[in-house]
Amino acid sequence: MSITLDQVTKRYQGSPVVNDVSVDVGEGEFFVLLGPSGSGKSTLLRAIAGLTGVDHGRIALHGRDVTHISARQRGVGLVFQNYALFRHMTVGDNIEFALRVRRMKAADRLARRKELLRLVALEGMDDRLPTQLSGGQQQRVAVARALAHKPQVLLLDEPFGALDAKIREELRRTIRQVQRELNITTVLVTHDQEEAFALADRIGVMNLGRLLECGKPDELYARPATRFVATFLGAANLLLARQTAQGIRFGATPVNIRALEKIDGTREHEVVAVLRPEEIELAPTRDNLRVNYMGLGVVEEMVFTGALERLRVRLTNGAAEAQITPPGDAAASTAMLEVTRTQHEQRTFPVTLGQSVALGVRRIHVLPTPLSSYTVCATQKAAAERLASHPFLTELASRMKTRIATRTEPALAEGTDAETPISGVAVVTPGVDTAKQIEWLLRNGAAEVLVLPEQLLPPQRVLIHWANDAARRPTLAVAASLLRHVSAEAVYVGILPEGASDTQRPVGMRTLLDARSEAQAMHGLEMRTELRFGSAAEELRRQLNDAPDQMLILGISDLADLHQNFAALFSTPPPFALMVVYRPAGSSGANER
Amino acid sequence: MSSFRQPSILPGFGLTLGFSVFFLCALVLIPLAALVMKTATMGWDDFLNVLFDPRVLASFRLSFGASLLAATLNGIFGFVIAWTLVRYDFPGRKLIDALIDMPFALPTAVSGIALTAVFAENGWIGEHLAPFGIKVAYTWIGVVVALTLIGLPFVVRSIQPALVEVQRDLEDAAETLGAGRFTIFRRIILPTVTPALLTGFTMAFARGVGEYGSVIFIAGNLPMKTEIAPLLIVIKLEQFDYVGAAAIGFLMLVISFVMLLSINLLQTWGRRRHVAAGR
Amino acid sequence: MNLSPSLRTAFVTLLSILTLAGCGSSDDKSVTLLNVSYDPTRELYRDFNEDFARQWQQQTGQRVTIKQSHSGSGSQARAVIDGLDADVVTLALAYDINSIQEKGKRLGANWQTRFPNNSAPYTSTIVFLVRKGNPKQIRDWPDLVREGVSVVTPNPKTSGGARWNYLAAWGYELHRQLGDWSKLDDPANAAQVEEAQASAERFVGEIYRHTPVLDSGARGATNTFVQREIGDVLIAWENEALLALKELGPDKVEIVIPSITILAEPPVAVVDTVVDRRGTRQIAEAYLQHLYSDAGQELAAKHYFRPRKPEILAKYGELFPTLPTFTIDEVFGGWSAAHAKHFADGGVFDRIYQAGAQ
Amino acid sequence: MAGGPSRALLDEIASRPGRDTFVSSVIKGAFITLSLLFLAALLFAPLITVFATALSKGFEMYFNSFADPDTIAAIRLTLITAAIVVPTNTVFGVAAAWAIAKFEFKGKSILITLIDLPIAVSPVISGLIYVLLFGMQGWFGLWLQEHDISIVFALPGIILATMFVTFPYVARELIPLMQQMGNDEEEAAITLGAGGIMTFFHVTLPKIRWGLLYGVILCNARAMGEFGAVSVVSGHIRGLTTTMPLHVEILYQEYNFVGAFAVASLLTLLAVLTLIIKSLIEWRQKT
Repeated sequence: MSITLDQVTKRYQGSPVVNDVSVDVGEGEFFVLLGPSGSGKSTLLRAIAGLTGVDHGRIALHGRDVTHISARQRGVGLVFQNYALFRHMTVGDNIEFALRVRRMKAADRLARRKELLRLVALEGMDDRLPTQLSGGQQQRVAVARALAHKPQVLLLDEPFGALDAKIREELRRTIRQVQRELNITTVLVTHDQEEAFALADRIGVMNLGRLLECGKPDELYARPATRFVATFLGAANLLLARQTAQGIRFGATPVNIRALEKIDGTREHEVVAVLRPEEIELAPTRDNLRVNYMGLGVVEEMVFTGALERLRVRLTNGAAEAQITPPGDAAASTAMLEVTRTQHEQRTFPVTLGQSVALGVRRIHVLPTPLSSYTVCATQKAAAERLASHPFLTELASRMKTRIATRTEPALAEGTDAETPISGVAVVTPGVDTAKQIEWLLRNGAAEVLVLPEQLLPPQRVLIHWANDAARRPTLAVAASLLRHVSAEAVYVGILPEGASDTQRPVGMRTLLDARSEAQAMHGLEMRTELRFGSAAEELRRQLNDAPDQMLILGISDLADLHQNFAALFSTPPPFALMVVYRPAGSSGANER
Repeated sequence: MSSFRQPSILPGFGLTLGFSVFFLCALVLIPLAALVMKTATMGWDDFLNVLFDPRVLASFRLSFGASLLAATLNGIFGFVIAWTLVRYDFPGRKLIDALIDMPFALPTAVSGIALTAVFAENGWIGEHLAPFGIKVAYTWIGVVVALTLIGLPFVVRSIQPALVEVQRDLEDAAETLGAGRFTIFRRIILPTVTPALLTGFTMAFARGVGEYGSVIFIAGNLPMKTEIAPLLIVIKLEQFDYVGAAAIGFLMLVISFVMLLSINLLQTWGRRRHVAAGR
Repeated sequence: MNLSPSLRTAFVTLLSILTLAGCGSSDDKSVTLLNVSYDPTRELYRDFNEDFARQWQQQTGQRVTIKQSHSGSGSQARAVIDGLDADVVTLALAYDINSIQEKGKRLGANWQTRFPNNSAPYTSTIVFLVRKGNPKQIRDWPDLVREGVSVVTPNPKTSGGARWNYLAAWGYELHRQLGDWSKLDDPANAAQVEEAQASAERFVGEIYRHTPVLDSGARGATNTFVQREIGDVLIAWENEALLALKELGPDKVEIVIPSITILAEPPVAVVDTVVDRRGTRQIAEAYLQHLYSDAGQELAAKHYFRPRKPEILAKYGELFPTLPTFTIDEVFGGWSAAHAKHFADGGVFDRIYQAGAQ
Repeated sequence: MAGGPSRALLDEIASRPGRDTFVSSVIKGAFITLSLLFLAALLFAPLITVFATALSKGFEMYFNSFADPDTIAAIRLTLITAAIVVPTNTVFGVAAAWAIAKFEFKGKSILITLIDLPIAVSPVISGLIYVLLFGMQGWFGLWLQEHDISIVFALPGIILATMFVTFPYVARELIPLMQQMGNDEEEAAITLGAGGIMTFFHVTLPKIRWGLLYGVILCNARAMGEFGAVSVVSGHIRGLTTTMPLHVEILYQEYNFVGAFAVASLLTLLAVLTLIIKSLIEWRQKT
């Protein structure tokens, strides 16, 4: 491997800007770090270059651990966003700088300089001053300079940011060409997904300091695992859907299409569906659709963009209630779908503004991650609304780009079943009989229950525990999904009964290690592990009482567990946040990842 | 007009330029012209006699020499101070940063008296230097000290923005290219700061040459030894020798003007390069 | 730019202070005089002006305000030449008033004869100020050029007082060589006089070689000597020395009177063009005349100037011991001659330093 | 003025791998020590001297110094001078900066140099030139006397000399600032139909106001503190044409050290006040 990053973490004033990033970049690979500004990608690049140190983790270049080696000795080439050319030196002197520092002979320097200038197509520009060059030319000089000392890796920090579109494209080609010719391992940082697609062998998408997903451009586009990647890589319509054994259903409308991914599990549950605009088809009526019907709509907006036509269609029937409303945006609550059509499609069925159309969908991708949406449940409306504006909850929902629904559910206290099933994560405040409430919610369709005390600061530490092996995978998936949006330390607490026999102990240990490696391998979740002895509920309660600002994620596969094994947790209303994950035994619950 | 200035849609060129030039003429140029005219009343021979008078030469040597030395000291220490203020954070940094402007605001006579009190042989600092045989007050060293104080803000204030601006990326670039601390300083930082340093240096120098108030208290004023050129102007005036005073003043003015013009040309040139880079 | 309310308040307060302070009354009956003088007479004229104003009001019923201006004698003369509207000038040297007459044409050539005693209502002499206990045993002029003695005196080019110092030293050496002033005027002794003049130049040059600092003014030199503790002896006017003794502490310094010294005659004059234009001749002349009155002479003595009136001088005999003196006119043939020979550009003083530098 | 380093930047530099923290801290220590020593000897010691002497006979004597009518007159004169000089030079500075920063024309360098010139002219000469013009021996001397107008050795002379000395400060502060800011916003305002005056007050002034204020403050400090030039044209008439710095010298000459340094300390306090205002400006600029 050319570049190996192993759990790299970098904090500024306590908060992580690069959070536990591990990735391998292969020999000669062109790797693009993509993310919005402030996502930590530039910091990560500077860490690879040695311009900033890391607080945790390891960086290796070509197998050599360089974590503690200075930038001068790393032998990387770095191209800066604003070129950072030495303005008092000529182009030639700029390029030769690294060679001069290494005391290379003048003749060799000259030869190398000529070679590099040819490579970036700037022959004969040796004696110009950088100020006499155009922006694009300056950037070429910067690339040539970074390559002069034959670095092991080439790092580019938003190299095209200051250039106009045409030069940008030309320069992209040059860089791709140079990279192929030299077969040099390259990492490029950008916030422009188009650029990433154009250049990358592989893309790593970063947000909030975390490397969310890595993959080939087409795979990432077609099958993103997270909401963030789905929306960041091109336009995407996100809809809440219900996953049933028959297929996907938006609200009352069943779409006779199976998600491409094989989704196992027997229990119907809520999922997030990704519909790319180009996968949606329009027709005058339902019968004219050549693909699966998903609803009716009205064309609200049309923009012609050359090859494509971009439409916004308001759903009037069908999947309307499934639309994920951006949190806090009440005005946008009417469901809008973004649709793009090719010229061929336009000719087949021309539309005008205000026209009613039938919508069909060719392909639906279901995000494998759990935690689709939040539904606040309370017996009274006021209480529900108060809980819905809980700072931690709203913060979480906005980071996850999902919605918070409220539901007044008098039945919650009485114990009779709900009229319609509850979707996604149910949220309640702790009460006298929290265990009973949780059980009721889980029985009525909720996949997870979040118990949220009114006074709560964002947790600093998240404890993870599951009742039995069956609950392990879903619990880990939920924990990983949640922790992507919360900057807190994760700890798995394994608990063996008091007086566990000597034969049990190694098993307990192994469970612990397995849990950790599974979290890391499948979810990229770094967690610590602790092994305790005693009653699980009491042990957890004691730890949670030890310090404030903690959260517990508890996985169960049997509702009876709540009253039998974990009753001690609910003996008084829990003062900490609690997420209960329930997947009945026999199903593996939500997808793995 | 079109060849005189490049077109712009902004209004007020004639008004503001006219007002500026008028005010400049009334307040600066006509009075200075009086000086030139006064000098012109003496013939070439007399003019040269004044200039080549050994005492005048000696005072010029001291004024220009001490200013040069003071500006050089300011160049070195001003750089160190600017660097410290821009690159390090330490308690009291803001206070010191604010105090740098003090010599601008302090009346020069007060600076002179206070410096003399401090550096005289019985002063706080002078008494510690005396055992080593170093005399500051009433020697040419005193002149240098006073001029250094006067020129300090010019140098520090010129360098500070230059150090803040572009340097960081350039230094990082040099570091990734394998340059060590010293190489970065010598090949990157110094060349980029040089224009600003030069500006500050020249301003400090020009101001030092003309400085009177603070210097006469600490200089000792011995003819041929510690007598500065502005004092000689005053001496000429005491003898009602206006023409002689004007002649010395005129010469100092010419030297100052040439120096200032050259930095401003240098800066305009530098800015043009800079602007070109931005396009 | 909007001023914040607090700034505005501050500004208004400032303005009101300005207006309050600016309420100087000026009724028609009152008259103002401007006395342009030199540095060491500040204290004298402060008291004298008060005295004169009181007396004038008693005599004539007219209120008079006398404004004072003090600086170096030479620069004051220049200011008057350049148009400073002085009714009277009271300077350190007759040379300076001569310059006003010659270059400014602002008063008559006969100014020095208009008031008694060469128009010098008070005199002073040149004495030495030494450190308490006189550690270097300085008794007379030759002690100043002893090895290891350093002398503080201002720059004769910029300070009128310093010229008196210079001429006093010159006169001493001349007198030592000749023994008798009469020889100066006797052509028969020309060779001897020339020899003596050369010796005097060497002696004075030697004194300046013992001088580490040339302050631009007399007060500056006193400060250098007393406050900065530079030098072993300060050559000073008697009145300056006595004032310094009083102001800066008798525990620090003491006065030494040399064997022979110069009689310093600071002259006064009415500036004709100004008083004629302003119509203040009468009061200006009365003002200067008042210096010769008993009250004026008393005040001069109080401020350490030697009064001209013998009875008042005798009254302050303890303060002003009698000692042999000589005058400028006797020894140097008047100020204009002395200035031309010694202090003009390329004169003896310049020679001393240029010789020293080579 | 330039601010200091940001916390984040310092953290990053300190964290760099391979950085020899010992050498770094030694260099840092040396730089700070050297700076402080240099400033202590040159700047702090004289400042402390001023205050130590002013207060050497206690606070009562210190405050009594300001009760003297001559001192009050000097303070008044200084304030009047500043009140006239500073606004005038401000108007000039803004006009000159507008012409120079907003337009390209021939001879710009020479114009800038001429504006800078007073900084390099010896203060003695700055005073002398007005004497040469308006003195009795000067060009307009006789005419002025005939019409009974006094310029030198009176308030107008002091104002002129002060104006000359402080001439460049506002313009010097504004020119680079306005050059750096460019013309875009002004051009936008003009195309939107605003007139020149309106553009200046609504677009330009808000952008440059802190720089302008800094220039004004420096100009003011220098106007109040000028000694050499004013000394030549003042006439030294007690209570009438002595400014604060001249009064400091007079008191000093009278062996009234407490009084002299008390007035000096007032000027120093003024400078300190100036610098405090300046720091506040910078602080507000950042927020």
